[in-house]
Amino acid sequence: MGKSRDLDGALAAISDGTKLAIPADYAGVAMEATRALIRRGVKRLHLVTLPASSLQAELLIGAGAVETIETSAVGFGELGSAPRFTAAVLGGKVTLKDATCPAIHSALRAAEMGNPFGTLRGIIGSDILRQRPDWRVIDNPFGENDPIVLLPAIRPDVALFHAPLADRKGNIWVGRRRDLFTLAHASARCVATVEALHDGDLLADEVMAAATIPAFYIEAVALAPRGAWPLKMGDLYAEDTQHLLDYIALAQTEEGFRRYLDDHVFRRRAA
Amino acid sequence: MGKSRDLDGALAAISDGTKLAIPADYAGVAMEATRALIRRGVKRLHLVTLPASSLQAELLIGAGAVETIETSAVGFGELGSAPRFTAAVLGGKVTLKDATCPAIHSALRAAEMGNPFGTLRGIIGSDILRQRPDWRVIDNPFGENDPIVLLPAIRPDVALFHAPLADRKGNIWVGRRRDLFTLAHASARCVATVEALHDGDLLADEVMAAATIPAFYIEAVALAPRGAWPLKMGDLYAEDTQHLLDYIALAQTEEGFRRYLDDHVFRRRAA
Amino acid sequence: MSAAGDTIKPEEVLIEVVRRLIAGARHVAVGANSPIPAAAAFLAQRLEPESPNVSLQQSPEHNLWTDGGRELFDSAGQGRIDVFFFSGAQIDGAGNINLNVIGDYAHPKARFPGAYGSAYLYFMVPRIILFRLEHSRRTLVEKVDFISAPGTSPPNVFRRGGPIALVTPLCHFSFDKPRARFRLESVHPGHSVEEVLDQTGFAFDRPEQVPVTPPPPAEVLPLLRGPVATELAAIYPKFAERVFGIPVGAAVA
Amino acid sequence: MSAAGDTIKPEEVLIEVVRRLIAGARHVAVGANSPIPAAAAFLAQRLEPESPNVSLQQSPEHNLWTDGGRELFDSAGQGRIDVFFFSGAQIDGAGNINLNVIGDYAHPKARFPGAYGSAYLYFMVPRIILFRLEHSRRTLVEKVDFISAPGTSPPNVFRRGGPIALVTPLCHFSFDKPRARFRLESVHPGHSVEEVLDQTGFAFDRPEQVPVTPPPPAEVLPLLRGPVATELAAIYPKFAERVFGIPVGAAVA
Repeated sequence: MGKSRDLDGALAAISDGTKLAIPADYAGVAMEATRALIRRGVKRLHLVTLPASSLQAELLIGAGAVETIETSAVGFGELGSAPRFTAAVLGGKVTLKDATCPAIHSALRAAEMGNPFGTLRGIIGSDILRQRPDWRVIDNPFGENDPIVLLPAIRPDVALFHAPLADRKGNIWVGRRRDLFTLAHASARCVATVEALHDGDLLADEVMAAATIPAFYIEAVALAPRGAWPLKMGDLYAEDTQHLLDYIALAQTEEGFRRYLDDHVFRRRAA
Repeated sequence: MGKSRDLDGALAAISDGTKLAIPADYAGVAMEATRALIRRGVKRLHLVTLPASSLQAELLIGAGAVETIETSAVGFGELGSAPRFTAAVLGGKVTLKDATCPAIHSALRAAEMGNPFGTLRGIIGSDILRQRPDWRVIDNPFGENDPIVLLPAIRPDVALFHAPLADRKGNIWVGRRRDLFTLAHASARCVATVEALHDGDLLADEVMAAATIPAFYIEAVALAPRGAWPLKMGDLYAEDTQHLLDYIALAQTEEGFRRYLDDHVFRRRAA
Repeated sequence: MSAAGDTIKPEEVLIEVVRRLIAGARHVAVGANSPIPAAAAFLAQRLEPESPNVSLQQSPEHNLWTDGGRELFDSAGQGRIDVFFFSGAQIDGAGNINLNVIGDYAHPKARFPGAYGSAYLYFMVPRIILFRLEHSRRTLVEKVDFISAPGTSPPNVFRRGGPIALVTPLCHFSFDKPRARFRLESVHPGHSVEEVLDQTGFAFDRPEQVPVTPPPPAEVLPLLRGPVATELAAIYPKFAERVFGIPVGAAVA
Repeated sequence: MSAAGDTIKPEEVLIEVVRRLIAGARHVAVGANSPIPAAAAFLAQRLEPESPNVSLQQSPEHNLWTDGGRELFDSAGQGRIDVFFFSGAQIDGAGNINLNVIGDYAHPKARFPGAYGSAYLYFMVPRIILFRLEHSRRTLVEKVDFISAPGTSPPNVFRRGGPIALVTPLCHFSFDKPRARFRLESVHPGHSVEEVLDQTGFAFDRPEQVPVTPPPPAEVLPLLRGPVATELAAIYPKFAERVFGIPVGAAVA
């Protein structure tokens, strides 16, 4: 029926080598979908985080699914560092393209506008810029001796996120998680999981329409109640802090991380 | 109380010489405020339309309030041309900076992002570009022999628009008229008229918050029921087509235009 | 000839030609002041096996945009819009269109509303359909006075779109991009190649035998004059009154 | 000395210093993982005559953003954000901060989450307040291993902001932008200039007589430990537990 799929069906758009764009925790992270991708054994992902990530990038990296990650940060905020991300970077197991938040916003907005590059003030003098030979400094043609950074547009193959509602046509209500518009627009295809299905047409109601990504950007939608767990989902549910603390403790070792995957990712398949 | 003012009070932010940004008809045009500005005799406005305008620019130009207008079009669609705009351009009474819709979007979004310029594909080979010495063509540093247009950011002094709802703090609900976000962000100050006041805090309700411009962008709000008349206001009311047809017929002459102002702009003050 | 051949209005022939040109599109976007394209798109939604997305800039009620007016241009930049429409005060033989001025730009003889999004969308949308209700040497000229948007571009200029056709009350031209010239595809019923030659200000190619444009087939006409005309009247009241006889104001009430 | 002087925690002194540094701001934005700045901002909202806007990146419930995560950066670019906060794995004497790696970038000895928005906001926000809970020669270094964001810029580089202060458990430094050096403003109660000299890896300026940092006054402390601590616990549960003794989970339930 339309764009609704079961979870694995919806994730068919994501294959080995996909350039996959994912949002930050506050915008709705498709954790249930992430576990399904790890179960399927997806490989060589090029992750782009808008602009930072926590458990989603961490699990994918730990599971060996990521070849390259472009991000402004991977970590758990005050809860601690992301152990598998840290280990993979120190061990040279993942190619890290360090960025800064507004650079990723700018590069994705450039793709959204069909521009070959985005523009960004600041950064000059940062070693991040020095480590990014793909970024350029030009002299602002409207200024005088005024260096400014240009960033190549980022055009992901697929955006993957979790949202509160979808209707049967595939329109997705995202509320104020407006970054998801940028992800959907900038990416060639877009896969969403949602908390619930909405009866009726989200675009027919002016109040709901204002925060709805139209179906023509959406490749597939899968229902996944509490699909952001153990991360938070806006005003719907809070982060499962204890689970994250337990994860961080376990994942200090590769062996502990494997046990976590067995318990929380692979076991679900058997269930 | 807070940011609510009477109409003339709210418009105090707009003075002679203000660079004033206004939206297209579909985004909510502050016509009642426009009539108040004409009654006050505002002069030398630099109008920026995002991206086109109809009666609002037409009346301001006809009333002699506009020194410069940057726009992608002024007209009444299938109803006809804008007679006072046309006469002013042909008579050299107004400085016209011809643009194309996405150029104005790009230049305002550049201001929104704090960038000195926006970028735009297309346009090359258009005489619009040839008539805009303030626009530059550079060679895309990420391409080869790939010319692309840069546009200086447009930073209006004030944005003026009409929206469905405001709360008492000055938060403005705009629905899917998302261009108004760009106008509010890009402009130093922002004045809105609204159809109605909303009880409670628009930001406290996640559904309303998603389409609400926060009060910290807003200088002043005035209540103006049917404030877009005779233009349409989204799903709230339709354009008054007969009024526009009558206007277009009258405004073919300067004398007819003056009669229109007497009947529909100045008379209101007396009432 | 269709059953109602002799009563078919010129606009209806144009709508039918446009309907065929947009076949297979995923997303048809219609700018402001474009009743003929809007009618053709509404027909396509009812007739195409895969109903296209149709978005009308003029009408928030008939559009799919939720990210502001910019979303049309963004979508075109992303390559998501397959079809768009333009007219022009002047259209020339190289596909250049003029929506700005007649005469010298600094001291024009005539002024039109402006270029709208043409200077961008003409580059970004693969199938641009030009239409002009006045087919005359005044409107279809050898060279436009002002290029709002150029018909073709040098090979190094990024361009994924451009004109594919020009539709007028007399005929249907296709656009030959490599040669930057129009080619006469068909002449509408009741008109002749001689008339086209006579009324066209630019040189164009044509086959030995120029076919007659097929009018709207019998299964299309009732749809057009019935539900599509009603749908149209809410957005283009004057057009719907003139072509389909629906009184202005009827659709609003 | 305040009435509760001897029981004041180092974090409470820091919060008080930050509270004074943000006085008069219109808009205080707080990034992810910043409990001390968040506490100071919540205090300012309760104490300042003109209550500032406070937006927390970490918490959609405590922020004013309705245009996505980008709006913080856009607002900073527009000049609407007056105060922001950063910490750093390393902070050096020239105000450079390092949020990325220790050691050689290609083969680092330690890796941190990343720069977040620092490389941009450090240029755009007039009052950047640095804070570091560990005051040691390991964290406050002569030169950072990696410049996530530079303390100062050449005069031709567009920059409207930068560091104004560095707050640690020992002391409060101000930043002298023209000289690109820190200056010791005050030493917190219970600590000494010698201790600061001993524990700081970079050279800094100081007055003949270094004042003692005023601790939170008596009217601030109950606010901090009461409503502000509760507000904080919903966002920074571990911090609120450690500093104010609120059990993790209490605020969520």
